[in-house]
Amino acid sequence: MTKWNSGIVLENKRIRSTDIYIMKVRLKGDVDPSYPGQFVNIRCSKGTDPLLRRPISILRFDPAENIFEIVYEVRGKGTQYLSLLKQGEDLDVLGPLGNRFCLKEEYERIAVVGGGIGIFPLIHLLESLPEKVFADVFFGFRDSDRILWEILPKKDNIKLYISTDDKSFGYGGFITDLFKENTSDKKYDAVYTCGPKPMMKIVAEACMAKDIECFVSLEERMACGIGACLGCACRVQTENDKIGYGHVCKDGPVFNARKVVL
Amino acid sequence: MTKWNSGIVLENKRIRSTDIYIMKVRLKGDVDPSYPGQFVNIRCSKGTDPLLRRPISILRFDPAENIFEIVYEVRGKGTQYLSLLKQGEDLDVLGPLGNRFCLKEEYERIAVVGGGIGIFPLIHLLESLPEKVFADVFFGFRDSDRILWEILPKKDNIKLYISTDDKSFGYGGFITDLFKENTSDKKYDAVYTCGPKPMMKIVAEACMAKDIECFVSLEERMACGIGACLGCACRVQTENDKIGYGHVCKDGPVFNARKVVL
Amino acid sequence: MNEKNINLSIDIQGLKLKNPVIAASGTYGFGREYAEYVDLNDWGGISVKGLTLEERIGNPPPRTVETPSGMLNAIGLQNPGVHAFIQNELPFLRRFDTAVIANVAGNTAEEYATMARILDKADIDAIELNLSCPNVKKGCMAFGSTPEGIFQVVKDVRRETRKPLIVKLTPNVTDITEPAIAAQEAGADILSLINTLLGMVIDIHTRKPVLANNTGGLSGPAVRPVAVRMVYQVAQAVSIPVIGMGGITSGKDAIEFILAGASAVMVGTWNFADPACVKKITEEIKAYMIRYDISDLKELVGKVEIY
Amino acid sequence: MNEKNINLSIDIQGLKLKNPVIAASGTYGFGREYAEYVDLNDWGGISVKGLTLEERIGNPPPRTVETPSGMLNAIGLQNPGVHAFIQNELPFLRRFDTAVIANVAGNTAEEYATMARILDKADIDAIELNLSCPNVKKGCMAFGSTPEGIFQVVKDVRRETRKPLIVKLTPNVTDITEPAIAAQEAGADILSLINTLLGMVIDIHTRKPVLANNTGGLSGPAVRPVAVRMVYQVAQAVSIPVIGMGGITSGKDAIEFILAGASAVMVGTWNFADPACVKKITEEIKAYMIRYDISDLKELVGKVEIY
Ligand SMILES: Cc1cc2nc3c(=O)[nH]c(=O)nc-3n(C[C@H](O)[C@H](O)[C@H](O)COP(=O)(O)OP(=O)(O)OC[C@H]3O[C@@H](n4cnc5c(N)ncnc54)[C@H](O)[C@@H]3O)c2cc1C
Ligand SMILES: Cc1cc2nc3c(=O)[nH]c(=O)nc-3n(C[C@H](O)[C@H](O)[C@H](O)COP(=O)(O)OP(=O)(O)OC[C@H]3O[C@@H](n4cnc5c(N)ncnc54)[C@H](O)[C@@H]3O)c2cc1C
Ligand SMILES: Cc1cc2nc3c(=O)[nH]c(=O)nc-3n(C[C@H](O)[C@H](O)[C@H](O)COP(=O)(O)O)c2cc1C
Ligand SMILES: Cc1cc2nc3c(=O)[nH]c(=O)nc-3n(C[C@H](O)[C@H](O)[C@H](O)COP(=O)(O)O)c2cc1C
Ligand code: FES
Ligand code: FES
Repeated sequence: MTKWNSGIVLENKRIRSTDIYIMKVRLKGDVDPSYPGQFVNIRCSKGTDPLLRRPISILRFDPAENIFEIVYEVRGKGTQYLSLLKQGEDLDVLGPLGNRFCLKEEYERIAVVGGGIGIFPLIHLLESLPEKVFADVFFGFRDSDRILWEILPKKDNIKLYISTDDKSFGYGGFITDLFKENTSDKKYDAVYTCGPKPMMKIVAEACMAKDIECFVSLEERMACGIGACLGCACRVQTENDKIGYGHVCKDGPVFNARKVVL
Repeated sequence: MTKWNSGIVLENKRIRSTDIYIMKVRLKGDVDPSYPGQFVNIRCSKGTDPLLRRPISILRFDPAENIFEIVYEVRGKGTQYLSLLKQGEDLDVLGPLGNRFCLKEEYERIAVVGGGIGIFPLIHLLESLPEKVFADVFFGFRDSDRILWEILPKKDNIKLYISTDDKSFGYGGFITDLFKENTSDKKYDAVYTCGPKPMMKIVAEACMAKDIECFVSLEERMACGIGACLGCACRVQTENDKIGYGHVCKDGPVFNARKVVL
Repeated sequence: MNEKNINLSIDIQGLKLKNPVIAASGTYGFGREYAEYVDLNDWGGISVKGLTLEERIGNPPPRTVETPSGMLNAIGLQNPGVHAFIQNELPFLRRFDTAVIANVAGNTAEEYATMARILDKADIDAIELNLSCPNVKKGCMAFGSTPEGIFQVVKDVRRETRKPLIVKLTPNVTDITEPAIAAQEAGADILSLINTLLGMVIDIHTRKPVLANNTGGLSGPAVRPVAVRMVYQVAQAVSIPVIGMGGITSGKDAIEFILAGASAVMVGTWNFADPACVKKITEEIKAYMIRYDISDLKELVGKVEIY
Repeated sequence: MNEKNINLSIDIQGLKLKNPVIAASGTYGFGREYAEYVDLNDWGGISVKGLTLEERIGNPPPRTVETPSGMLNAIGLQNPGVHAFIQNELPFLRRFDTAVIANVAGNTAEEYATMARILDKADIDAIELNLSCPNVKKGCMAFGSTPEGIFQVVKDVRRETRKPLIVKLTPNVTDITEPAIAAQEAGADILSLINTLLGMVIDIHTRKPVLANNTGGLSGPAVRPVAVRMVYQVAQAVSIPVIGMGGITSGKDAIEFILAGASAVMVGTWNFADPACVKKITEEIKAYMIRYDISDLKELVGKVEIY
């Protein structure tokens, strides 16, 4: 079993009229499995511009078929390149990279809070949730068009709360407010969050105040994606309470909120 | 009527198993007509690599439909980008650029000598030849696979001589030898040549020895393609017999062989 | 804030620009070549191909080669000479509502001064001293690489002209602030930077340099980070205005230079990729100003907030 | 000529490389990170992440930003210190058949000398003095920018070690041959260049530099023409061997540097785009040698034919 290094695009389609795409890729060779929280680093050009790979979370992985899926929003040159790939084309992809969401055997009730492109790694987590674990899921979207019904998990043990920034669906306002309003009386075993930093910070602080384990999945600009360049530094608390740097691609992307400075 | 600046790809197909493609493009707007010898300068990326446009000869132009065609060989990044364009995609194209093959009213018998990718502008010339003009055409190809039967002109006033470098079809050897062997007794009104420089040099010298007008179509590395950067210099004879520089994109690509230093 | 209230114009030491986007010298010929593709009125200004006292035929070909996100050129200052420019090219350029900048290069300090004297009487808006062309054997970058050389040339030129005097700096130096300060002290009104970085490409099959001149000047997006850094350093070090350039392709890039300290920008190599870029760049600058409620571009100059 | 007869190995002043392709410092960690993706035995050598006497935590994030065909980095020499390297990282690297080069940076000439003394006793193949890191406040590039600074540091280090001593030069200078000659005179065995060009990127929305360090070092294909030019200039100016780098992505690029005068090459930024590039690069070099009937790579070093 080896690390992923190339695949073939099976499907690459735009989600309705959004700038969000879902891509399905079959990996070549006998590859390592992946786990919720991990990501891939994809080469997005045939030349030297863009030069660096682009990190994208793994949405799903099917070990039987060696197929993984990603969802991505077109932001700049790299993701535009991805959006133009056609079925049958090769994909140069490194993975699975990074650590995983830590879901302990004994957990029974968790919450998940995601915003924007931060929801994708969380969906991987939710889809692989054991039946006995109950999850309250809080997802914030910019507007109702961007609510990705196509990939939102529908399971009995999952309760979905949705907010939109423009008030076009569900709760109108910050997902963090919706989260706080609905959880003041609840005690989760753990809370998992991914999205804009200010959102994660609020979630993390709310959890720490109640002494709930909170796991944040960070983003940082990356060059290598495998821990070699030390480019993707994030501030962490070291043992002796000093500030040090962890690396999102290798030590993360998932960090215990207590150990990281948001 | 304006200069060309954008079009839509109508067709872009590989010629058999060669690395040569033929592309048909419909121009937007009410555009200037083009003439044999002219070329277009095409943007071959969405980003900054490759940075510069690529010059490609115009193979055909249909003024009624605003459609032009080009034939190109995939050599590097730029032409690879072109080869991946699909029907319906936009093409950023400047044209028509450069001067034209000079075909005087009184000409009755001409010869055309082309090698490799040099045959494409010559085909435009041959297709627009008046019926009364007879042409002996000498085209050299690397091998029989690359003989582009698909676009070779078949007309009563055109006689075709073909050579292949690997002797797999027609005359085995240099097209210049075939040219010399078959023309020692002939007196053309003009000879037109495009292809590798050594080939053009031999043709030009043979013509000048017999005092036949000879027109060469040159290639040079280009940046702007419109005469502004002065990048595409070629050595020319100035009036007082000194060496000066002409510019392939503006003063050319077609030069009278007597005026240019090959 | 709407399009109407936006002021893109700027007066830098008497050089009046209706917008801050100028065509960089050597990439825009004498404007004529582009007139079929672009409305020359869109430009804030046009800096013409580098002029010398006498006509120059330039370097032998090949003169250009593409590099990753950039290109090398070794044109070698091919131009018809300053007199022919005034006679044959200037009248055409003057038909348009755009500032005309005469870019000049000399073999000696005296030649620079002579050209300045001639141009002082011509109908141009500013003189740009090219003290930084890497592609000619004598003069030019030889002067431009030392603060002393710059000081001398600028001083001599200053005596000959009251036109706004732009001094263009080479980036091929250890500390860009030294020549900048020297130029300011010698009487320059404006600094422009960067000219090209000296580079070389070798053809592995012929085993010769691709350029017949062996080396050439690197320009285009590849150099932008170096240019932004130098514009920032120079703007911090001098009190005269700076014109920034090096790899600009968009309004975003232009604003990056303006925030770094440039009062105006020049666009060179990108014209080759997109001849119609000037309009897009000014539109993008406007859109940015509307978005952030900025009525006057001058409010942005040098406004980068350093960590 | 066939694959079997081709000699890619080279001994440069005692540094024995089985092939001329070396991982550039700072882009390959301590090799460990790439071991899952690449056979480390494929490398002629690996220059490890820049070491300092004591551990350093490096600069605050963001530390990298992409630029056209390049990137800026301001890692700030995060590393566990030279002792921890010898203890925890070196044994792993030593399992592979590849030369190990210790890249070091100091705040003072004394620190450089101390590290050299320590490393002289370690199981490494060469020491590379990083006199050119643009991303730390003290030392390093401050020394590297002047011939005098270089001379002093190299002289002090030379006394402490008999290992092959590589001095790495910064390209941010007016004349690259001056520091090169200074390093040679002070006793360097080998020169390596280029380190990164100082650059800056500004985020127009936050109006701050993207890097928390404000500036960073530009690397990648964008800088290649500048690097080739400098390698050529240095190879002409000194008699000791040169290791060339800056934007190498292929065997073609590597051969360009070798023709310019490099005895070996280093590959940095491209590892991020293509972790498996080392194998491709050596294969392409071999294919070139077969095509042109060259049995020994040394025949190509410096063989560019200037116009
Ligand atoms: C661990 C990780 C997982 C991610 N998962 C996903 C995902 O599942 N789906 C998805 O759509 N996006 C995801 N992203 C973000 C994605 O990597 C960026 O949107 C992408 O790199 C932008 O590339 P671009 O060339 O299209 O845009 P660019 O032109 O490079 O930039 C567009 C914008 O994105 C920002 N940006 C660029 N690179 C990064 C980066 N590495 N991290 C954060 N912001 C960046 C730039 O500052 C700029 O504002 C993830 C990022 C990380 C670090
Ligand atoms: C006036 C003119 C008309 C042309 N017409 C045609 C045509 O009809 N069909 C066709 O296939 N090709 C034509 N060419 C050649 C074509 O422009 C080059 O093949 C193309 O630019 C290569 O680009 P690339 O990115 O694919 O390759 P690159 O990676 O840029 O280079 C591949 C090879 O092509 C050479 N090359 C690059 N640019 C040029 C250039 N401007 N001129 C000559 N060689 C170059 C390089 O040295 C290299 O050896 C023409 C060139 C000119 C100047
Ligand atoms: C083909 C070419 C010719 C140039 N000629 C001149 C010149 O004559 N005088 C001058 O001052 N700068 C000249 N330059 C430099 C540009 O004006 C500009 O400083 C440089 O290209 C950086 O800007 P850019 O990256 O936008 O091109 C030339 C640049 C190019 C590409
Ligand atoms: C992320 C990063 C970190 C670097 N760290 C070091 C370092 O610690 N020591 C050093 O001498 N050079 C360092 N460099 C410079 C490289 O070794 C090399 O000189 C430069 O990147 C040019 O080569 P390239 O274009 O192939 O990357 C670093 C470069 C990068 C991109
Ligand atoms: S991206 Fe290189 S260490 Fe994380
Ligand atoms: S390519 Fe610019 S003048 Fe010909």
